[in-house]
Amino acid sequence: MLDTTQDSVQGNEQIVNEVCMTICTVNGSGSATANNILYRALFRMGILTSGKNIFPSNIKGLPTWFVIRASARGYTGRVEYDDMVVAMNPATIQKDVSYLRNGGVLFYADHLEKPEITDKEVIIYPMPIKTLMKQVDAPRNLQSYMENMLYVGIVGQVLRIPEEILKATIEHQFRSKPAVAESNFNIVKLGFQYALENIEKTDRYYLQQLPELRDYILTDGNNAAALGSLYGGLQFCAWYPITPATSLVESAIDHVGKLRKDPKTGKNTCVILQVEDELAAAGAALGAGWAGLRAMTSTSGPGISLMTENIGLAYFTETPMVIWDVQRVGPSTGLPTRTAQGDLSMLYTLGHGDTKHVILIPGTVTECFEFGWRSLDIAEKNQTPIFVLSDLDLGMNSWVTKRFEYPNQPIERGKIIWEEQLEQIKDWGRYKDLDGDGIPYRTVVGNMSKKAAYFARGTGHDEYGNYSEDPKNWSDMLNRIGAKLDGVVKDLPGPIIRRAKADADIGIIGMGSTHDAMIEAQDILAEMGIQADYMRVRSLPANTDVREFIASHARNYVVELNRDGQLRQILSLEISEYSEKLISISEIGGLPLPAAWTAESVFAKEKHNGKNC
Amino acid sequence: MLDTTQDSVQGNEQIVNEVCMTICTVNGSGSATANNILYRALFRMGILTSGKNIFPSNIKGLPTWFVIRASARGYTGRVEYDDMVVAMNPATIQKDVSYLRNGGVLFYADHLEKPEITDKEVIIYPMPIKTLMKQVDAPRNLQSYMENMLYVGIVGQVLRIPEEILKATIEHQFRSKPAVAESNFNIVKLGFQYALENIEKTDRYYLQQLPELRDYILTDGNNAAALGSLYGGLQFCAWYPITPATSLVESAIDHVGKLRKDPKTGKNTCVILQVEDELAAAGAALGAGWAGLRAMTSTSGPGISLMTENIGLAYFTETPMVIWDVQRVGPSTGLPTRTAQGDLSMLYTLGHGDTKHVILIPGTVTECFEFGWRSLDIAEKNQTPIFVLSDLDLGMNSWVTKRFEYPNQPIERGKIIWEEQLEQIKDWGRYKDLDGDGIPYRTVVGNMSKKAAYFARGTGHDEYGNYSEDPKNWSDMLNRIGAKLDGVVKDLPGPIIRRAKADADIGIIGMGSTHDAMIEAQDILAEMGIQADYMRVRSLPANTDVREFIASHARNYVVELNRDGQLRQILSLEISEYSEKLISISEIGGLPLPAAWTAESVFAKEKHNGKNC
Amino acid sequence: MEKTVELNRLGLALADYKGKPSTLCPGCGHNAISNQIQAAIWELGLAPEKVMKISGIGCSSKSPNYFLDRSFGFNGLHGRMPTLATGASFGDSSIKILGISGDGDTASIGMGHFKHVIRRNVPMVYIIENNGCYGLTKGQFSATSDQGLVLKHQGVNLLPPLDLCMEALISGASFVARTFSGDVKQMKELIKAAISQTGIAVIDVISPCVTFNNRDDALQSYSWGREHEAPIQGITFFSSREDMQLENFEEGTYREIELPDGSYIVLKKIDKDYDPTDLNAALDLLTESYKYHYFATGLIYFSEVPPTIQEQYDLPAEPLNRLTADRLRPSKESLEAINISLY
Amino acid sequence: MEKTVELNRLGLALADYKGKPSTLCPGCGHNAISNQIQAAIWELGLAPEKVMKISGIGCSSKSPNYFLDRSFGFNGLHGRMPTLATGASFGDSSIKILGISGDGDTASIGMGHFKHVIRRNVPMVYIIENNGCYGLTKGQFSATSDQGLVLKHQGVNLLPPLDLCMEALISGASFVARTFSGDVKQMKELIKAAISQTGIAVIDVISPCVTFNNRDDALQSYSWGREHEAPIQGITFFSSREDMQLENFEEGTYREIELPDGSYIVLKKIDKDYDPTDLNAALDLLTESYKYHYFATGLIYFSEVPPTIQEQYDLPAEPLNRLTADRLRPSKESLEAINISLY
Ligand SMILES: Cc1ncc(C[n+]2csc(CCOP(=O)(O)OP(=O)(O)O)c2C)c(N)n1
Ligand SMILES: Cc1ncc(C[n+]2csc(CCOP(=O)(O)OP(=O)(O)O)c2C)c(N)n1
Ligand code: SF4
Ligand code: SF4
Ligand SMILES: [Mg+2]
Ligand SMILES: [Mg+2]
Repeated sequence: MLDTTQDSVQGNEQIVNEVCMTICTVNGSGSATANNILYRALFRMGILTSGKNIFPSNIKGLPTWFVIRASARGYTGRVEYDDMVVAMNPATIQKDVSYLRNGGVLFYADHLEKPEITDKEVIIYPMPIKTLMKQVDAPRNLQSYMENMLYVGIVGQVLRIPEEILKATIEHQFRSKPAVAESNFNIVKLGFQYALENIEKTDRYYLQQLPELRDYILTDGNNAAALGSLYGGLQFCAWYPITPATSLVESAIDHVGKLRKDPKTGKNTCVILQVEDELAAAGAALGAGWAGLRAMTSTSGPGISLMTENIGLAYFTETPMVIWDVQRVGPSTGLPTRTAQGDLSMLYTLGHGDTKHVILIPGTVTECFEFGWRSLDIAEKNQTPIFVLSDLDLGMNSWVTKRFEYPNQPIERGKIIWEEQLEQIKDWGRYKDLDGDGIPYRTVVGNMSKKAAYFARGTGHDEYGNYSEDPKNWSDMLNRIGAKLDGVVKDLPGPIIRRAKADADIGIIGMGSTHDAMIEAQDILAEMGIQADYMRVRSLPANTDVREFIASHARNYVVELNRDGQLRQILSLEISEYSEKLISISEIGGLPLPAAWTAESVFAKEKHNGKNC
Repeated sequence: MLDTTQDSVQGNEQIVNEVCMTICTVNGSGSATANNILYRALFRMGILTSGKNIFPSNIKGLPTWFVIRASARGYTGRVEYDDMVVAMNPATIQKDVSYLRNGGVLFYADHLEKPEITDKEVIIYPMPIKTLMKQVDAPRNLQSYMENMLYVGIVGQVLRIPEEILKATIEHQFRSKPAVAESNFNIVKLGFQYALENIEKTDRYYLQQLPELRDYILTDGNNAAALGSLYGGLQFCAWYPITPATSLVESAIDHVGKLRKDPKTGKNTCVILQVEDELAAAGAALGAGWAGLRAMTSTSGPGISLMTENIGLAYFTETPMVIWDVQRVGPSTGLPTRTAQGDLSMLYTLGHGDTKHVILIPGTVTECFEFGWRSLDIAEKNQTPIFVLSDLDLGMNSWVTKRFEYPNQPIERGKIIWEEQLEQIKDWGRYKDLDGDGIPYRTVVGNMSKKAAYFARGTGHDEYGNYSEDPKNWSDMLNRIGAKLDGVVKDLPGPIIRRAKADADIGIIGMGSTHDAMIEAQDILAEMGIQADYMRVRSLPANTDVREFIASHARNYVVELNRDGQLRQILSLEISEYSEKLISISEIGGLPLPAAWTAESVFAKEKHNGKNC
Repeated sequence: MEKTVELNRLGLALADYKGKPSTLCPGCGHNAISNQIQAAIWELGLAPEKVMKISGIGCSSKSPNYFLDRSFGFNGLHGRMPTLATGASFGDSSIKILGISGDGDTASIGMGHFKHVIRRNVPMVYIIENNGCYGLTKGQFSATSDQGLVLKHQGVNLLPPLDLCMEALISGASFVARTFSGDVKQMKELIKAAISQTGIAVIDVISPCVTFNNRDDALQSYSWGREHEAPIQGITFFSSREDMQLENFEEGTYREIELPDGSYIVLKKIDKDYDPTDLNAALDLLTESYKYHYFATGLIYFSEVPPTIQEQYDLPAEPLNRLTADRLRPSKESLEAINISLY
Repeated sequence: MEKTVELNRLGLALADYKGKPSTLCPGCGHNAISNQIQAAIWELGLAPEKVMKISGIGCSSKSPNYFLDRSFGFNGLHGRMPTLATGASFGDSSIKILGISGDGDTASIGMGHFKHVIRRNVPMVYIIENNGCYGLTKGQFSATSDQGLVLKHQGVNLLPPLDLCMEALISGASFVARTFSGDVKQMKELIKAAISQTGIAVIDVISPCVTFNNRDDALQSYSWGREHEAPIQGITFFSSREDMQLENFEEGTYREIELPDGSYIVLKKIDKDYDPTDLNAALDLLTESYKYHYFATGLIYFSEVPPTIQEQYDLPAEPLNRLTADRLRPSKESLEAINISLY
């Protein structure tokens, strides 16, 4: 079994491009910029890296952590121990060093009280932050921000990040403000120079430049989702602020002006509107979708709860709209700044009465872009609300991810018909299934044909939209909607399957942001002697590939970030003949999935199952 | 196979106490009183009867039906054909007679156009309503009301209801207004007399007096629920009007003044408060529950949707409250005046993040009373929101039901502690599991001990209620809550099981208001040669009796009034090793379950399964 | 003998503006409103296809089914009409929105949205069919129920009513009126004027529920209304300056107000001189009318229209919902540039 | 040298009224409010156990954690504080309720409940910590954001602000005040008076968000407030008539108002004579102060307290939540009678 607490002291060869470093600072001190510069510098060196921001639900003053993991093999899952700690926060320094491995490295601002470390060997580099700051002409309100820039230089130098890479990264960061870039670089250089001249490197962690990662970009899922939606022809987005969904719409606001000027008139073709609450956000998106606009909203768990009634109305009136749920930890207000996958069950049948919704689950930032435009197509084609399920980790953390690909399909508006098409249909009714696919033709306001109008309602209605309490009308209507949605499956992204190197008896199943960690876990399991095929579910209802994967493995471990094993539950409902093949592994601490823990959990259960491994 | 369309013409012996009659009137014409008098008269004759009101979502003018079924064997499930139709509505008379069996009986107001009946033999009794009305001195606004009273007399006489029974029933109806009783009886007598003198009875339907049903009462589930709650020590009910839940609270308003005066001071001990919406209703009930009151709210599907966020908060802050969901047909606004069982899935995991709720499902009116008080006990004992799932059929229709039994257990307040008890606990914390049952001790406002106060919150908290983002804190808390609720099962009413006469290979499973129809279906199946044991689930999570029942049958047909087979889904999740034994039978037209249809559906599936029957 | 049917300037008969037969109670105040809406729109010569009807839940909110069958409509959720209208208003902003709501729908469950849709100035006519109770759920108190009102099953209402005109005023509405289902002439003129306004126009129509709240002494009953109605001005609508026949008005007794679309209303002084463009006067009128229980109807407030929600975005003149797909997807090059910026 | 600690009439030190250390930004206006709340309650000599704190979600709503650690508290849902308070108010009505909310919490998502909790007159002090933006979600516009305000990521706010004092007024509040985190003396007196009121008392505190909305020209900034604050009166609170030292006030320059619990406030005339018991004057003051952007603070409105929600039910004097179980269950005989009535 792999020992995740293994020392890194033994041996003395260099450890290259393989380091997990946590930078411990104070929230609101401006450390985000410093951390992102370090992170991007690694990326620019061609190293596959992950950067995860673990922050409090607080604006200023509470501890915050940024974890950078470089991995020669491209793993980016969370690891539970640090190789390196950069300690800038007096309140947490003692606890922070407790996560260091034996043989790890501590950088700390030397005005902090030096932590006691008795249980392991740690290489310590004090950083004379305050002393160095004397050489900086910093305005008072930028003091702590600049102190952070110093560690960029010091840590960067010790890790052997080339100075010009740091420079380029800073220039990228402040690309619209060269003067700011310069002053920032000067501080970084100060730290860099200090380290070069004063720090004798005794640790073994080195970064080495690799070929540039030109097929990759560095960005977060919320930005990708915003862009994907804008490229998907989004026309109306109503929203209400909530962490971690806010930055999705704020990204859209940043981009919309540039990207969505009508080529013909130079006018705006997309409206982004902050409303008074989530009931209004869902209601307005629904109204826009009904009126023939490509509409969406973006929120997180509490907002979804408030949208419940509107989503039921959208389902039953067959109104297209897209709802992004960037999950945080629930129930209730929960942990607003931590990640989870706990909303799945709720979304699947959101609303009273019989409902069942389509859910897309991107697992990478590039997929956030792709599902951004695809979801609008699927919604309009199938005339139903579509959920896209992201989470804080995917949405708010920056990931090294594949470049965005331009949509390979034209925008799909579905069966919207205007005056002329309407004339050609003999006995049109808004809810008449003319094609036998359960999807009726729809008209929208502004259609000037005398027969275009209908009265939409959440109450019982017949094929023409007329009010009806007739039992048969009701059941026909609801059954058709049910059948229609069974048909959506063909439009949905199927699972991603990564086979084990050898024949695998077992499967591991995940979804969403745990993707990287799951791949790593799969590889660790292989090292432990367990071959496991990996499947990532990318949408619900599940398609036949999902069924076949499950059927073809003796045991399938469904790994997820929630308490009740919600994906496992849904799969065992949908694929109930194999429900006994589905075993739940779940984690709910609010942090991204750790790969080693996952592998160990599977290993332990396999052992328990009496398997020799 | 039983032929539900069987003629009733053949033979000429009397058919005694076995009749299904639909009275077809206009909504808002005051027919409810007339119908209830007829209905109660049958009950007073000692005949087990059911009365179902099928009404539109409208105040005045649309058609409405009242179905009275007398059954010598005590069956009260809905039958799909009528033996008798009383036609008072010109708009529907033609359609109404189409439900008559061959050989059935039609009473109709002779000023209506006589319906054409070509496909069957029907015995027709015209009623000269308008002519008779000339003898009545009716104020204009009571005209149509009194016309209805006339058919009570006519139909009553033809069915051979004794005049004194009608009289007693009318006196009961207007027990506080003897003069009104008298004038009503005079009209009924007029009809009665007319029939006696003018109608030659050629049909075979007779009612015969049986021993009085002194162990029974006639009332609806909402009234029972209101009374049960008041006897359960309810102290605070916040609500917002919605059909079919409104009458629950309005019943409570009617009773509270008399029943809930403090014996000591003569003051009111229960507050019923109409608020601005369901968000407020749930929020206020939550606030009251938190402050140490026995609190509830009552609503239907759309209201539940709006309560979602509050219920999640109650779950996570461990605040007791009871939520009655009197179901109507959904999704969305659906059919507000029709019945369904479609909210089950939604309630079970209502709220974002991981939640799982306790649901009580009364199946009889007497159980509505019992679960009324029990739910408050279970909520306070386990410090969690409890749902009670009723429906329109159970809640708004009058049923012949067992008398209410006085609670056989004292009121259970759970682990509320006051100043003294608190002193005795060494290191009390609001969320500390001191007894190992997952249920902590709670203090409430007004407790004057210095250490009693805590700050409740929907965000992450430690055992003392202090804010915490610590992963372990979070997962310990949520896991304890999960475990606590596993423990509730022992407090919940287990299933009711009715064994077949002979060894049964299959089971039929139902819940709630379909109880009577299920029993009838079980008996019909036996007549068809299929022995089936019947189980009614009365709460979720399910207990081991439910598991054993399912395990011990080769096939279990889960019968429910929703599209997706929600109870089947939940059972197959909970008891996943037997999920393949669970087969869904479901109906969604908005009407009560018909017994014959149920039996036939089971029969068909059994046949399809290759069973010989 | 041939009967001639009167046609409007589009060549349409009043019948072209009808809806389904009403299923409301005979005599319900809401039916009077439906009638005046169809009459007003017919008289204005606005095509039914140029109108959309959005409503919440209630007897009032059902009523759009009973007029303008050729208009799109959406009978949404209880209290959420304004949100639906907000979204729908962007689909094709040439379509006039009629928002129909009840006092329960607006003043109870929908109060927040009511305030915010006004604040956002979503261009629409917001009509509250205010009967001081919940009709569809059979007679409970609403937030506009009079203090002291007694309803069956409910007992006495101990709470003071909210005044929806006041609410609209302080949320920034530029057109606020009150009228009465028993005064259909005034109602029709106000509806026409409201439709001619470009921002949100709020009309609080006291509209008796004959089944549950029409006792003679009830504030929202026909009899009380008929006895107490005190119009603050006479009001006549004219489609254009040319139509105005000012010679019919006596010098000094009237005031003309031009509406943003070039139509006019002429307000005829009744008792005292009421200035509907003075916010404080409007507030005073409403506090007084509450205090002294007198029933002031008419155009309570009118001001220049602040920018509508659409005007706050620089949108194309064409309806958004008609833009072809190629105008909605940014170029391949722009994505390339983004990819580069994210390296 | 021993340091003497000042004690109030209950023998408690100010420290007994403290909460957890604040995690709000240093300088946040909300911290000033927390301080004044604890000072006011300490000075009033009200036991912390006799207070409960209810809040919604936001930086403001987190703040009750930072005062009165010995009081029960509930940090509920965004916008739903009034509903929670409504229910909790029945538990033990001898406990004073402090409802703490933000402008986002109250004026955006919570607007409907805000109006209704006032209309129902739930006895509580409702404090809005109004910074004209959403602090906790990092600086978006709220419904009280000034028109023209520019925030990062958000652009320009084109909508007019809602005035929460006006909202409170027209919903029927009998105590409405506005104050400023930069004027802690006035704030404390107003808090004391509000606590002494028996019905709902609304205080709109302009409370700058130093991190996201404190630019000098921003309406809710410290500098703007300091420059523009125009108290409408001097205000001093006295626990009883005996405490009042009227000799300190010049004849004719002040007015005393008795509060329902026998305490008093003395209002000292500043510029013009402002009558806080005149509803129309209050409305005028607020419309003017909006129009001319001047920042009127003080006691804006005060009236006789209408019946509180508890007074509308005939409840026992003992707290409802202390009634023993036997007082909650009707007798066996009564059920027998019901059974008979249903035969
Ligand atoms: C969420 C929700 N809650 C409650 C209801 C039940 N309901 C239907 S109509 C209505 C009140 C309508 O009152 P109002 O808006 O005044 O309309 P009116 O019928 O009086 O015209 C209520 C509470 C509902 N449909 N949805
Ligand atoms: C239902 C819901 N929607 C959104 C949020 C996110 N949220 C948290 S605080 C807040 C705004 C708070 O603004 P305000 O009440 O003004 O408080 P401030 O932080 O400015 O003091 C929002 C939108 C939430 N917690 N719950
Ligand atoms: S119940 Fe009242 S509001 Fe509803 S239709 Fe009848 S009269 Fe109108
Ligand atoms: S963000 Fe603003 S409101 Fe929140 S604590 Fe900081 S200064 Fe206060
Ligand atoms: Mg109404
Ligand atoms: Mg704020």
